[in-house]
Amino acid sequence: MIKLILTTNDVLNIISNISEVIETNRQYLTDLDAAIGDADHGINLDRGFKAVKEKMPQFLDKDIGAILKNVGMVLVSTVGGASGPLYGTFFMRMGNVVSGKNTLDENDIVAMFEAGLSGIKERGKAQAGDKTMIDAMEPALNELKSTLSEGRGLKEAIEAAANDAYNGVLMTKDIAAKKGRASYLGERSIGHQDPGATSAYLMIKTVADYVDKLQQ
Amino acid sequence: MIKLILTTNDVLNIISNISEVIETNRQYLTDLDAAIGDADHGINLDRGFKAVKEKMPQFLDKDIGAILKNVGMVLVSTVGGASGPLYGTFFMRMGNVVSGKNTLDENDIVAMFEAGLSGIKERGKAQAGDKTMIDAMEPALNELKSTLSEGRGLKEAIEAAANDAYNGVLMTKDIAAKKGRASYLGERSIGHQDPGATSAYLMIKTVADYVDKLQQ
Amino acid sequence: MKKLINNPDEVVKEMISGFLYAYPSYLRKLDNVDVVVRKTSPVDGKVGLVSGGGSGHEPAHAGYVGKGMLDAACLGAVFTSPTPDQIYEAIRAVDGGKGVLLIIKNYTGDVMNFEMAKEMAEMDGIKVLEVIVDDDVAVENSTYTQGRRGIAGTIFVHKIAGAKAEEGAELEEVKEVAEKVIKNLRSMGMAFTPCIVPAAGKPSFTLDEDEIEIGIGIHGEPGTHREKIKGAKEIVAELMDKIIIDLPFRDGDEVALMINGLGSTPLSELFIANKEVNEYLLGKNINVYKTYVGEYMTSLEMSGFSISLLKLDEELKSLLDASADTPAFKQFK
Amino acid sequence: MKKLINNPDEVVKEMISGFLYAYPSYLRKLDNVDVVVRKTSPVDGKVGLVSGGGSGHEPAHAGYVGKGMLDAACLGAVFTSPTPDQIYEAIRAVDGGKGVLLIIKNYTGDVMNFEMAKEMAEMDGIKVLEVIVDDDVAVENSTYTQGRRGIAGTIFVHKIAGAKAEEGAELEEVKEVAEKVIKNLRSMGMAFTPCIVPAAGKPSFTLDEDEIEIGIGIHGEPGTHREKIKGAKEIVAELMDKIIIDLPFRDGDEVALMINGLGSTPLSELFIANKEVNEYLLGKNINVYKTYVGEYMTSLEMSGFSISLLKLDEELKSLLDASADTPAFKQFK
Ligand SMILES: Nc1ncnc2c1ncn2[C@@H]1O[C@H](COP(=O)(O)OP(=O)(O)O)[C@@H](O)[C@H]1O
Ligand SMILES: Nc1ncnc2c1ncn2[C@@H]1O[C@H](COP(=O)(O)OP(=O)(O)O)[C@@H](O)[C@H]1O
Ligand SMILES: [Mg+2]
Ligand SMILES: [Mg+2]
Ligand SMILES: [Mg+2]
Ligand SMILES: [Mg+2]
Repeated sequence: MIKLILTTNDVLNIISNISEVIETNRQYLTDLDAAIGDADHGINLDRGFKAVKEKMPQFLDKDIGAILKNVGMVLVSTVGGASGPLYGTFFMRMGNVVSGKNTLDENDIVAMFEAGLSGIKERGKAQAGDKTMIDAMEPALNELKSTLSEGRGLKEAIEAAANDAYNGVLMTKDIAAKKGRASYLGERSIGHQDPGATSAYLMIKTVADYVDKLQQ
Repeated sequence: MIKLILTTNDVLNIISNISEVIETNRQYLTDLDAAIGDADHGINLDRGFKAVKEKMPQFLDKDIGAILKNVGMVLVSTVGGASGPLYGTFFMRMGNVVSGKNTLDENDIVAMFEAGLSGIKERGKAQAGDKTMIDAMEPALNELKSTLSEGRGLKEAIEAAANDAYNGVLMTKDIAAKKGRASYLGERSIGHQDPGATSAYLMIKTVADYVDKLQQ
Repeated sequence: MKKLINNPDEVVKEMISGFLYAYPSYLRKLDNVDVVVRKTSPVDGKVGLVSGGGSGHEPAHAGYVGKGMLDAACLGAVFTSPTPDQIYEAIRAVDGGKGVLLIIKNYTGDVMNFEMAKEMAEMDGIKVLEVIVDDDVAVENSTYTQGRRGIAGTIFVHKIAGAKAEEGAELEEVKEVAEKVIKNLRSMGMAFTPCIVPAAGKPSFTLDEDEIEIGIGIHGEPGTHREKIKGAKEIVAELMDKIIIDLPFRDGDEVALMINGLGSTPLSELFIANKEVNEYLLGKNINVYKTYVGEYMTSLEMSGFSISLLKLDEELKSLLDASADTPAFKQFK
Repeated sequence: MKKLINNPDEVVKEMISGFLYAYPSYLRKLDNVDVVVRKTSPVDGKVGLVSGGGSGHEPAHAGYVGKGMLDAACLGAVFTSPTPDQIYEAIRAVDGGKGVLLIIKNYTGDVMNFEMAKEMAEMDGIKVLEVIVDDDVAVENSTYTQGRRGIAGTIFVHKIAGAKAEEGAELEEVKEVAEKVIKNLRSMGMAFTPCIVPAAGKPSFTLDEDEIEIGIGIHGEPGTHREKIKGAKEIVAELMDKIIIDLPFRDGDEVALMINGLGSTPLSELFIANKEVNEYLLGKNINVYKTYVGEYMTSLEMSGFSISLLKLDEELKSLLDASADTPAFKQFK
């Protein structure tokens, strides 16, 4: 099995795909936020990724680290709310880890994801089980690592990660929020799916779908 | 045919009956006002006649002139809006004409009605055809006078007056308002019945019903 | 009907009570009548200013009683003119020896009730003059009708006549400047949704989800016509076209501008309207000297707004700039 | 959705434009970011006060930029915290050499965005401190959650910290008095109807014709529970019971009171609520020193209100009494 490698071009494509997925799910994410938050999560992310898309031409000649850092900065300065600094930090931290690189291998991807997630945890002081985006990301990261360590390759690993992210999303329905706006609802937040976990899953799934279509 | 005469007691009964009729028609008059005014005519009059009823015990030992003046003053100080000063003036002027009397004959009644109506016209500067309470009152007064002049007695005369008041009310549907709040609507007021004409008719009809039941 | 009330019939009484609790240093209520006057009334050697109208237009008019504006406000039932006895007591309470000016909005009921009170006060030897505000251009003026309505522009009359009276002017002078304001004042409004008079318990009219009412009055009276909903720019242009042409306001004029919310329209939307009005006026080279955006004369929870434009000269500018300190209108010089 | 707007996506931009047209003598906007600052910023030798939050709460916070209150307000998208770059520019624009205090409402997003900006400004060598307002007693405080929300009581922080800064106090002193306010401040709200975020185009929740939401936030976030509609007296008692017991406010305390309308609730109804609050407090022998009734921190066109109570001491009283002159908060000393 040939090891899969992501190029700068792949990264740009994935970001562009994520923009589209967010646009498509703008209303869905907003509706989820209406139930337990303030009805803006889809609107916020869509505003951010639209700005990212607009700035994309300026990133074309940059390395992957710089691209991701720029994406993070655009998100930070356009999304606002809770998800802005969180996703912004996520992308900036990922960029930091792969600074100067023009290709990403398995190890890079794990390291990036790990750094991004710690960034989110530091910034938001939340942990798994608080009914946040972390509930999609942490199981995904764990699954990514264990699948890769079994030598099953990036394609399968990211697909497995996306599956576990999805399970994490479903799990957020069963728990009460401890962080973010939904926490004000206390027990009343139970039964509702977390919008941030959902958007995190959608992004991971977008990566999986892209990788799945790559020639090996 | 014995000439019918109204006593102080009759006047008190009639006022009390009017209070009841207004209460019963509070919503109806308000709904009429909603269409071309500000949805308060029934509420206004009901507030006023409730106050009259409350003050009634203080009028019991007074003459008819004083009773009617007092009713007018209570209406002026409780109804507000356009109809307050108008109906208030109407009752006060009627009271003036029969000052000191304890019975009313045909001539008194015509004179009272005439004085009351001129009071309304002076105060409101409106005339027949402007789509106001005058459109019920003026035909009623004319009919009262002509029926009496034919010697057909008070009972029949007041009944005929009430009929003509009713026709006047129906006629208000066909014309545009030139006075009062409905005049802001211009042509759009056509098709709607004037609330003030309606309440004027209801009062005249109440007098007719009362007189009709009197022993002759 | 979802309202923050106890009893529809007690709304005015309880509102006044809450109003007095809020502003004890500004106001007091007269005994037995729904009239609020300045704490220090009558003010010696100052012309007294009395206004009022139906309730449901808060903060008008009680919110404008205080230094630099009114001396008394008479509160009628919701959307119903106050009664002559109330107004008469108000006149007596604020006459500081220089006479009293009544500021009346042009509604049949208001005019009749104020004029009856005026006659009563004159019998007591009090000098009383009146001005009648009729700023609403929605309604065609005609000698055959009641004439135009008085709406939110009335606040400019309170402000400017109030400043003049505060300077110690004579009754005739105060009346004169009030009339100058009225002559140079034009307004027009529109609504997205109706309001509910508490005692009625239901809306006085209905509008479809995509309908708006142009030329609405401040009592839920229907306006001049209905149309399909459109953008803020188009709505503003429709109102402004009628306002501008009426005076007319001309190239080079200086104006005071009021964007008045009728109740439910968020302040953010009033600011959007203000942007559109300013751009419209820029296009006509009419210069906005001072702007007021907010809820100055409401219609309970009606959604909608009105625009008022007052053409200024040097006298009106300096009186408009004078300081004022009332519960609902505060301005530093 | 019936709104006085042109385009749901341009609401904030156009609102700011209309806001600037209205108050050119008070404010200016920073280039490229949605931040308004005092016309004269930075004020030399004065601690700079920066606040902000999502839009849709007008007049908060831009309406409070001016003498005696804020130096800058950062405007986020509707109901969405402003971003770090905005806040960073605000800090830079108002630092008059004595440092800057950030007044943040306790929402995850606001706290994170403001703190990122603080870190950026500190790298420039600007002294920045922050206070976090969490006056809403509806939400149980717990170390496991985000903690309480910041709602309308925040205006008291602006007012009192603003007065302290205006006196020339040092950054630490301004922060200290702001924290004293926060420690003595409690609020709670309720809603009759939801609001509609323009970009969403539909209400964020629904309530039946006879249902109310108790403990609502200012972003359409659901509250603590729903119940059948009841009278003003009962609603006030429910909110006050939670507010009073929390600090607790006691027999003999002096308080400042704010009755804040969330958008559609008429001023007349807010005064009825004020009557009920005053009678409630009289019963507990708690003395109202100063009252504010109006729309201070709204939720677009939501119908409902909140009550805020601030326990006062001599220092807070004198700072609360200080004069202030901003577009939305004017007070003579
Ligand atoms: N402290 C936190 N840590 C991680 N994620 C968080 C935190 N707070 C909120 N979130 C995530 O952010 C999402 C809400 O984002 P968004 O609606 O854009 O912001 P806001 O709540 O400010 O309106 C939540 O669904 C949750 O997943
Ligand atoms: N100038 C007038 N002369 C005679 N009647 C009038 C005049 N103006 C109004 N009215 C009558 O008053 C009625 C409205 O009364 P009401 O609703 O109580 O007062 P308002 O119009 O002040 O709300 C109208 O239907 C009309 O019949
Ligand atoms: Mg949200
Ligand atoms: Mg009426
Ligand atoms: Mg009326
Ligand atoms: Mg938000």
